[in-house]
Amino acid sequence: MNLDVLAGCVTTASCFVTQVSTGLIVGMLLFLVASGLSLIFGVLGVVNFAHGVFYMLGAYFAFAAYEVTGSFILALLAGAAGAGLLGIVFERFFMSRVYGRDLLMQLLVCYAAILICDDLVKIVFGADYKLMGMPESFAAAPVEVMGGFIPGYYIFMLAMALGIGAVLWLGINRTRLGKIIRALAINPQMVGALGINTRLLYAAVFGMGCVLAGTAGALAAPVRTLTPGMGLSVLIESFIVTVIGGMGSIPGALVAAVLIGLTRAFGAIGFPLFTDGLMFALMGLVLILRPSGLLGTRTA
Amino acid sequence: MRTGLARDLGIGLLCLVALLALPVLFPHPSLRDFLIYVIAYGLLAMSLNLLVGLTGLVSFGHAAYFASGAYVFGLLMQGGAVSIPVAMLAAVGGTALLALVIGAICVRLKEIYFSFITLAFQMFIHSIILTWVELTGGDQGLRGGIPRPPFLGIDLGEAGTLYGFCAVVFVLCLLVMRQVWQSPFGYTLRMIRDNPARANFLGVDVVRMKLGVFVLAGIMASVAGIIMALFVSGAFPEFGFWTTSGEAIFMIMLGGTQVFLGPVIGAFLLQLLNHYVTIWTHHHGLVLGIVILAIVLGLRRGVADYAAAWLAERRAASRPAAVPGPAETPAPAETKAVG
Amino acid sequence: MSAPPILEVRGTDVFYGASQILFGIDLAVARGQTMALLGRNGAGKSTTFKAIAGIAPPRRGQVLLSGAPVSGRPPYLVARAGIGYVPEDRQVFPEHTVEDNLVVGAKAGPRGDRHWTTARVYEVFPLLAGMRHRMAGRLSGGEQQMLTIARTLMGNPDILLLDEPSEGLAPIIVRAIGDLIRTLREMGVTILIAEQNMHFCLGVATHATVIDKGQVVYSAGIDELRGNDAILQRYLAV
Amino acid sequence: MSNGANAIGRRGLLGGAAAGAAILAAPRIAGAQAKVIRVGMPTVLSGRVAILGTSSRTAVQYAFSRMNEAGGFGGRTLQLVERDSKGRPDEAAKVTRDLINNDGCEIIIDGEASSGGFAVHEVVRDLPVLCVHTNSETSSLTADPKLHVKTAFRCARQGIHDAVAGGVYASTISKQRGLKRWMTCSPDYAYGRDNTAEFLEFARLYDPAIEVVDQVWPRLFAPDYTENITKALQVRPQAMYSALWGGDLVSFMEQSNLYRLFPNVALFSSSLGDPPVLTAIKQLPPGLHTAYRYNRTYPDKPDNTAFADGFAGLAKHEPTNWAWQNYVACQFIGEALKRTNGRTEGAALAAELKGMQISSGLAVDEKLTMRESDHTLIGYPTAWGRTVPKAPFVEDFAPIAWSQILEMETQWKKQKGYA
Repeated sequence: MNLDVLAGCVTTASCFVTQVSTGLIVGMLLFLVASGLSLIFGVLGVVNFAHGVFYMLGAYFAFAAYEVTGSFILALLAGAAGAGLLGIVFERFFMSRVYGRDLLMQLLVCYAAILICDDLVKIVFGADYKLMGMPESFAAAPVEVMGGFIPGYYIFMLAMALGIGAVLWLGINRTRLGKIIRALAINPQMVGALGINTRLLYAAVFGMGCVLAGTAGALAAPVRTLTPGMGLSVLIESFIVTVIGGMGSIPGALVAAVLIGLTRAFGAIGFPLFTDGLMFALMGLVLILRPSGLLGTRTA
Repeated sequence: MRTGLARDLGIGLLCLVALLALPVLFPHPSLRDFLIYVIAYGLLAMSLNLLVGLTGLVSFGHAAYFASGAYVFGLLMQGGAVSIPVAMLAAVGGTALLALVIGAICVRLKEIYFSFITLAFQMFIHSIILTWVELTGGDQGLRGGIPRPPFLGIDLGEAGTLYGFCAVVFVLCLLVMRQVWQSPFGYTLRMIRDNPARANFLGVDVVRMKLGVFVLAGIMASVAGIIMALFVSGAFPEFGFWTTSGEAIFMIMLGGTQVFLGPVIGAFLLQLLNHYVTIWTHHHGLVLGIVILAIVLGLRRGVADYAAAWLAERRAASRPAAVPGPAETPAPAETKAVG
Repeated sequence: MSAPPILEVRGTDVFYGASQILFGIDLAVARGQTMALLGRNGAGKSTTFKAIAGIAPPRRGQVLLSGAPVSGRPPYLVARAGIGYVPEDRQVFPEHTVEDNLVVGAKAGPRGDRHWTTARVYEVFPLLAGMRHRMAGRLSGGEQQMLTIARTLMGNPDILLLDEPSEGLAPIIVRAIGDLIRTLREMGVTILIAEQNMHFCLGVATHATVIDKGQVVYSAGIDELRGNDAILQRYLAV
Repeated sequence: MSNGANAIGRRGLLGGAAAGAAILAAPRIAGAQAKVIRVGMPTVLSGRVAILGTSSRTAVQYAFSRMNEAGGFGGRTLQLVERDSKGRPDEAAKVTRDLINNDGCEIIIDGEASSGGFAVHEVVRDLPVLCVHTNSETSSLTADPKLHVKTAFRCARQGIHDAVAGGVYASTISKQRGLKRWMTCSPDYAYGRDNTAEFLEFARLYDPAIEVVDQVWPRLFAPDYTENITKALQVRPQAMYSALWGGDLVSFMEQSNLYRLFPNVALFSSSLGDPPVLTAIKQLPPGLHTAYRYNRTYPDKPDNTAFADGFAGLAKHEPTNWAWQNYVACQFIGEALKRTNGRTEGAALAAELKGMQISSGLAVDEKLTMRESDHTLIGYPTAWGRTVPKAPFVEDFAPIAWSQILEMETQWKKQKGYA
């Protein structure tokens, strides 16, 4: 514990700005993955244990597209779209067959997907480390804000994540499709009786969740190493975020992701032994005190 | 005393004789190695199935007790102060206490939340093992081997004796679990699984029953961990990682959750599969994944459950020609007892 | 009655697992009619509706909409063909506002027509207009019933299926629902109502079909039923 | 492998569970009389560190093919049988036992990372074939006499050697440039903590002015290091030591680049010098200090370049640190087999390997030595160099004298109670 240093940081503009931005950077990518996980759970009622796979696929698709085209925009799109399409395929051919069956079946189907995709990625891309790289403009010197430093690429990444989060929020709350999706989460049979193709919608929502994971993977590809199996640690972290925020709640995912990000950023200053164990302890605590999470509505 | 007890004891004895005879008939060390693996993981899977198949509690964190058994036992033996049976008892007792504390918190949660919190506890224990390097050796595990001093004239340093010892412990544990499986307690657990509201209405203390089976499952898992630690002469953090829990889940799924010995069959099949797939290809993830999909989406249940259902169907079709199976005759009562 | 009926059910058998619930149900609703499907609790009214809506597909027999078969299609396609099914228990989306409930139900009718808009709904259901921003879960039972009817109308169906619309509501609310159904009838909406509450039906329906133990036992105009004490006594326990 | 598979196939017809188990007992073509010497290799071929296993495997295959082309040993040739342990120590133990008992492997090259290495070590204690650990850098594996196994050797760099070399090199630089305020950033697990502690111990031994102002411990395999990097921005150390390695180090470097951390802080890295890491980083800042892991230009000998070319031809990437360690292990095994004329008994091979010296392109001087006292490799390159943005990525290798390393190692062993 080093509370003096922590207090010193919070009261110094440069340190405060840098660490807050750090928390947001760590948190926002986590949010993108976790929101997809939460969306799928909220609407379909299944836990996509294979979510990390789509993060990994997004990263590798973006990497491949960047190698071929050299266009950063195309790389992002390829990552998002590739993960989304494979998500839909996975939902239609595999996940949809275990809806309503017990949890074990869903878990095993996802486990199989992880095993298969990790191996396929190793076969196609090799086992060595990869990085996507980024355009020169992003790699410029970090921007100075009130004495604190924020790298250009992270500003872009934050803007993207916030933008996607806003679009997601507006889409779900303000558009007709979003209203239908929220209704689907609550009463799918009624939605079907109103003339809406629920199967198609399930696939679309699952695909959308995977697009979010894939986008996070693509955004991470320039700064995080690509290896087969890279989805695992992200899955575990976003899983913690989802549980803390409330399974099915996208605002909850945002709050929890930023909370974890800020805790890590300021924890690094004040109590540097904040480790995984504490994250799991926090998750356990939330589950004990409020199983539905900070902002969740479903009761346990 | 239960009426089927004599039959169970008989079958148990037969199993033990078969297990002990196999390495004599095929005297090759790798068969013994293989069977010890089936024993250790089979026991882990069987203990998990007390929660999953019998009580309907899907635990994602069962490997924590496997690891706890292995580590407590290994540490005590490395300490050098106690003999193997004492260390075993202490490891089992310590794990029971751990399971009691964790279980008291977990069993209050339902469905997916139960799964999550068991997972959280397991990961917490896993990170303690990783972090407490002075005690556990961290990521490198308990190093330097686990001594196996002779006790009561039994020398577990000798591979054949070790195998025999594991086989006896295994069959004893199976008999204990069989008792639970067929006891009134077992039927209460089935009722909790199928209709918790009804159980509550009938005055069953659901939380207490769940806690009881949780601790029992933890105890059995710790015995599996001890066998593993004895065999590999070490304990490793991976014993308590979620992948170990995942494998145990896969074993019971592969074998079947409703036939008593299903999980052992699953453990056997998975070990066999792993063994050959690892030999034939380096893309074992690909192969294993496809096998999982084939079983989950094709058979839609474990092999033993599938066979049991098929047998029952066939028997129903040709009722006069009822041929009782020699060993594994799944009682119809075992499949979804209480509607 | 030369044009085919809007809705026709022909010789329909429905099973739940191994047990048969409906035995050769025949039913026809012509344009503009308000048909009451009467019967005791467990007679098979809800199952008939579910068979029509595609939720419990018939093992034998057919459901025809304006002469074209719709049975065998998934529920959403049955709805798109023009059958507006309002299930029992008033299944509003509780965390949506009243208006959002309507928006979820909005779609063009089978011929691309959009007679029903939120504006029109609010005209017909002035009560809902005043609470359009309220959460549907906060409405009273009667208000929720009106909302589910309005929401289904937003899909511009050719026929409205109301399953037990008066169930569990206070008499004064039931009367309001009755008024609403009469209003809709006067507007030319074809309606099929399943009810146990015979008095309610006698007040709103133009025709009636009585079922018992999964079979049609009587079918006639409403006035004729009103005069048939034997049927009323025997099947409807008045 | 096809012979064995057929044998399995025939017996597999027996069917049934018992028979299914029985086929496991089918022994491979038994030991001494067979023409082929099977060499078993448990290693990690899947998951995040798969490159450890794949590059180790390729190096062994390359070495074996060269030795077999050269005529083999007493009429016998070498064949590699590698198995994936998935990075699990218990699986490593099982796979090793299988390789020996079932596949008839007469020699084990242990390509496991540290925890798996200890598990294999215990198996070899039970089943005394020759075992050469090629990837475990944890000093205690061979340094701790309690762990000694008669037929086990280590042909890999070792933590304590690296620590001394790093301390000598870092203290030289720190004295030159007045680098007093140090920070560390290493992965939070046994190797990361031990390695960092040992490095600091020796650096401060040679330059007592070094002061550690902060230490951060990111999780092993963490995807993101931003909070550690911005912590460094706040702490403003003059120098940083990091034991991060592999993919983690690639992420850490690229994320640090965004903050322009390393023009301002002198980085001393234990593992940056590994070619796959160097090539993966898109913008390698110049002037970073790194320990030698492997480089085709150092030691500057034709044999080394030939190895780099031969390996890269098979693997399609530059050799890793693991690659040279395995390649050298094969050279040692080959020499031992030459001396026993193809006999593979563990004790016989161990007797030859004890104290064996071979000339190798990877030796920092003329010869590599398998030290007799503790069965471990010495005489390998323990240099430090500085990064440059383009291939060969690291230049100006400054060798640290083995005499100095050995002297400090002796003291360290006494301190630890190992000697």
